[in-house]
Amino acid sequence: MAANPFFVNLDQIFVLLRNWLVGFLPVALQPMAGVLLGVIAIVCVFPGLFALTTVFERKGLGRIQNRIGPNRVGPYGLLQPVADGIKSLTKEDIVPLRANAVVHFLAPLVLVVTVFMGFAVLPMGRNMVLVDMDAGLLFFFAMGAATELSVFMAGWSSRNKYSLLGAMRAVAQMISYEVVLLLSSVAVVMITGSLSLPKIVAAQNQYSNGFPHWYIFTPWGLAGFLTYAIAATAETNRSPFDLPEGESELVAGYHTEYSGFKFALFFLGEYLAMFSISGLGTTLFLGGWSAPFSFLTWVPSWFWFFGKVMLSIFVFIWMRGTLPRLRQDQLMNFAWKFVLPFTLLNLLVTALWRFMGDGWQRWVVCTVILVAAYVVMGRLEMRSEHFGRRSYRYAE
Amino acid sequence: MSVTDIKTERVAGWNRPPVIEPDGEGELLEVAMGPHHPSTHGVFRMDLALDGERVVRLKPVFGYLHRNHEKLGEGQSYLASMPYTDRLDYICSLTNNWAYALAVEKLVGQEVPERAEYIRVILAELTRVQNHASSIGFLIQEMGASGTPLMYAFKEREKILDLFESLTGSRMMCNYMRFGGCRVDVSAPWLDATRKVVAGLPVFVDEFEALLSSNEILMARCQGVGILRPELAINAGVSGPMLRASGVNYDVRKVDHYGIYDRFQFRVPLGDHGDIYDRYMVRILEMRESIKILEQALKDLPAGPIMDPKAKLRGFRPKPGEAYGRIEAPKGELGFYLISDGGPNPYRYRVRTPSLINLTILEDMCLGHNVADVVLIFGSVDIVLGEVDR
Amino acid sequence: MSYSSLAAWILSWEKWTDSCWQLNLEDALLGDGILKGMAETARNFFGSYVSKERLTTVEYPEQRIPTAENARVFPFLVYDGANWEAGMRCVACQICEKECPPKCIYIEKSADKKPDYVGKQQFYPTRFDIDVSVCMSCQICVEVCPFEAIKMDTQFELATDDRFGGLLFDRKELSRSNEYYHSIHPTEASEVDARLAEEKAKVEAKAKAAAEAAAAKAAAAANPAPPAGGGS
Amino acid sequence: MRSLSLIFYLLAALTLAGGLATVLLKQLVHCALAVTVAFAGLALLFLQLDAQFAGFAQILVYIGAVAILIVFAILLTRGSDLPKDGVFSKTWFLGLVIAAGVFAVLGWAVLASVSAIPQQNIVPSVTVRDIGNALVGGYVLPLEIVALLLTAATIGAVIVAMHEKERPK
Repeated sequence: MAANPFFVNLDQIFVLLRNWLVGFLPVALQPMAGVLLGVIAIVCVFPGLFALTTVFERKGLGRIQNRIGPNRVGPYGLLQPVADGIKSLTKEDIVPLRANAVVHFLAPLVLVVTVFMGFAVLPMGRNMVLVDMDAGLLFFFAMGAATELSVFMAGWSSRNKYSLLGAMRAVAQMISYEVVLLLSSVAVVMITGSLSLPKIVAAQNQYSNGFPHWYIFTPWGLAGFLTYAIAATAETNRSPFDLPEGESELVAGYHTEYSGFKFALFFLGEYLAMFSISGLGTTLFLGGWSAPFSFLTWVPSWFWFFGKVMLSIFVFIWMRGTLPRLRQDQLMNFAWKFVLPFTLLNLLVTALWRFMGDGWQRWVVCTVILVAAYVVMGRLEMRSEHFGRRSYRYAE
Repeated sequence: MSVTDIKTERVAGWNRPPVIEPDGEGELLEVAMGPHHPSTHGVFRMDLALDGERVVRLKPVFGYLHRNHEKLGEGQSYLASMPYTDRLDYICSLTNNWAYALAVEKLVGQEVPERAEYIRVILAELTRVQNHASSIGFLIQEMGASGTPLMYAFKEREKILDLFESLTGSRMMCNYMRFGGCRVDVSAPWLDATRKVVAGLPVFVDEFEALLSSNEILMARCQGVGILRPELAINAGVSGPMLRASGVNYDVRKVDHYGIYDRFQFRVPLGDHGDIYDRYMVRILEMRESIKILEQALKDLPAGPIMDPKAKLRGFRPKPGEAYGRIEAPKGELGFYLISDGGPNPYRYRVRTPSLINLTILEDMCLGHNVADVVLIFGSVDIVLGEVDR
Repeated sequence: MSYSSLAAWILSWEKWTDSCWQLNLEDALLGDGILKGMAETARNFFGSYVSKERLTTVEYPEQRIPTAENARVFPFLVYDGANWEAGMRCVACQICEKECPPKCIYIEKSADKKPDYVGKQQFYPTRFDIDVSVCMSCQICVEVCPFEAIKMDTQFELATDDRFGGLLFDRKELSRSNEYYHSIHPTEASEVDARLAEEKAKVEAKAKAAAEAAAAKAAAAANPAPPAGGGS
Repeated sequence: MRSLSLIFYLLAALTLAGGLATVLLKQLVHCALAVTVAFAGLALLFLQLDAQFAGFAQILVYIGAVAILIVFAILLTRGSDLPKDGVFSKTWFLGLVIAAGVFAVLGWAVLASVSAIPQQNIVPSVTVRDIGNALVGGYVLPLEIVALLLTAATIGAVIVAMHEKERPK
């Protein structure tokens, strides 16, 4: 079925479209124009996705809370983001009197630009990667690191205690969890032997008995995926790690003093970060654009990529609908005392997996080590943080 | 910031957070939380002195919602104060009605028919369930749960409020009880609807608990935070679920035997630690006990009049004297103290509101904790500003 | 380290965790409570598409829940018959004005009298204003009214853009016919009507009895005299 | 290599501007942000030389960690307000001399090494894999020593930051 030319063309439709468009230009300009088209596509597609996600998030949260959610603007409320966009564009842009105007202005721009750059190395389909870099993963993390600076800039320049506290929290949290994020990804790099994301996807795009070789289906991959997911949630400031904007304590965190379009840019940046980090998680652990079963390989690869990204966004929304948030010190303790040691252990297990060769033994050994470590460390964590279930007595 | 002296006070079995004494006032960060802050439940201000994120000093400032409730009560007839009691704790107007009616009934020596007593119990326990549900919802909301538990609580509360509306005419400002009985009789369809709602309540509490009680984040946030020692609680006059979460067995329903609570089988849940989690759990368990009372009361509801035929609605002049009527309101002991000089208006009208008195130990519970915990501790006290400021 | 000291260390570990933190080891697996909560929200998420019981939202302007019969919003004045001025039950006794807790009622009594529903000559209000922006819907005016003249409306959509006079209703705006009262509070209104009819019957019976007695007396006193016209 | 010199000059100007701003700006946080610009310029220089790994590592470590660390240090010591008496040290002349000295040494070293390598226009292609092999191959001992040093530093930092346990009275 995969050989069917229609599906092959459908799979490659965006690549063909780009080549066709670029073909009108002189040869010297073609590589440049190709990249430019890719950039334009990314800059158009992901904000569009952002707009859709905001309305889906609100509707999803509504359903979780037994409400309907927005349904007034357009059919099923789908035009709600348009209304929101117009609203934020037409709102007054307020800069606090004592704010540092230049930094205050630059912060949202830096955030959005750096987050956009992360998309450059994500393979969104077969042959659909903007820049196939040798050190693509490193590039991604380098761009992620730069977003922290914008958060700090926003918090500091607003001259507001809540903003500053929010920014400090955000940066501390992002740095802590970035370590975990990196180390979880290193496990994949160890097995694949490459920092290039298309190669990582290619390594997972194989099937035995109809099932794919995704890394999440291995013990170390599952553990790595879980730690990655935890770190990604913290990195994107999503619930239950949304302390930087914990409205019950900090009003709105580092973007308290932002209004109008600048606030919209922050909002956009946060959602884009969510997309890009989900995209990276998909690429590393969920097989990127590869199909979940071998008989489904005729479905276009970009469909699988975006489907998986949206699925992880749904999990983000689901968690937000369920969980309360942690406290700052608990968050840090959790990062450094639980997630990080576990990730390091997972690295060792990954090495073990690599050197034990094929066979059932490595499955048993790695699973046992990870599960035992999880149970023991989980209990130690609960014990050291002094919490657990209780029983209650009654008076008649 | 250097903290010179960290004193840890340890009482056997109790883990009080260290009390920090700053060496210089100038190095502390002063934050005024409120009166316009998302998590102060209204217009309440906490002047915090922070060492980093740790609370060194907390000064509660209230009065922004002062409405002259007590003085108003002195200026008008006994009946005219009844609708104002609705506005004290606007989440549970029916228990406020009851406490006030109880005080006036004591003052004039009024009897209440049995059916009216049953109706009062049913309404008060429904009020307790909806108050506890929504107060837990608010607490978890302040923990940052984007409204899900709150919405579940409100969905259930809506059902109870619908019952209130179809009986008393208003969802929140019920103004239902009268001296010597109740205003309107319950109808058979109303009782059927109530039985249906009560039958659904255990399911709701189970769902609520499945969502929250064993959640690790909630446990980590709530356990060991905002500990209130029983000695301090008793000394400060704290009452209600707050006091029982600290392990003190004191429930006005059991102690005072007001109304007909003697006839019902129910237990009083007690906490052992006095922290936020205990307050949360005591509320959950009290909801379950309230459901038991409701089932019994709905089964045994007798026929008969709902108003004492001798009762006067207006124009009565109680003999000079005083009366204190108190009940176990959802938030604690609610008391109305009335002095009559023989005139048509009370000479003195005083309300002992649980919200205000439970709030007095806020600083003791918050010292040494983070700002984030202050918000939670404040939420776990379960106050309504209408009652605090009166 | 000998075994006994190891055992002692383990025991002290148990003691070290404060005795008030009872920790049941069989359920202490990090994360199961979170998963339970996630399952609960997932159940609600899918349930809200399936069951009406879960999705209780009423989309207000288009959909409405039926008003409860006992519902009360703001007071209105009842009149009998077709003419609101002639049929108004209010006799300007001013009890409601006195009892109103927020004092939102203002009444001016008339100088002349008009017949009320039983035909008795009564005063009537030349002015009856309720400031609905002050009214707190407590229904005390209804309870204290001896003449069943003031009742609670269920109309709640009263928003106005006139801040100063828009919610100050005079007696014309407050008047509603008895039929309207029947339409919003059928049970209560029938009870009231029955009571009023009984009262009226009683008054009429009394008047009739008085008239008869007077007539009989007159007849007895002066048999040949011409019959009296009115008798009352 | 020579044909890329325009981009090189632009990047060099950016880096230098960042460095100068770091030294000359009055507001301390502005200085920290300016040093970030300098770091970014340096990273771009690496990238321009096709040294992807070094360039990205520069961004990741210097912008993502070092700059944030500087910023944190400034904020935690409450130094973000403008000082009342001038921002320049009295010994600025000495600093200038030292800077000139360091520059002279570096310049001499660079010039000497330029004459040492053969003048060939070969871009050495170093992949990440090569770097990795070198690190765990020939340079494994230095790597381990650095790792040990950093571990010791981390433990030291933890001990410094740890709350002092209350001594039994």
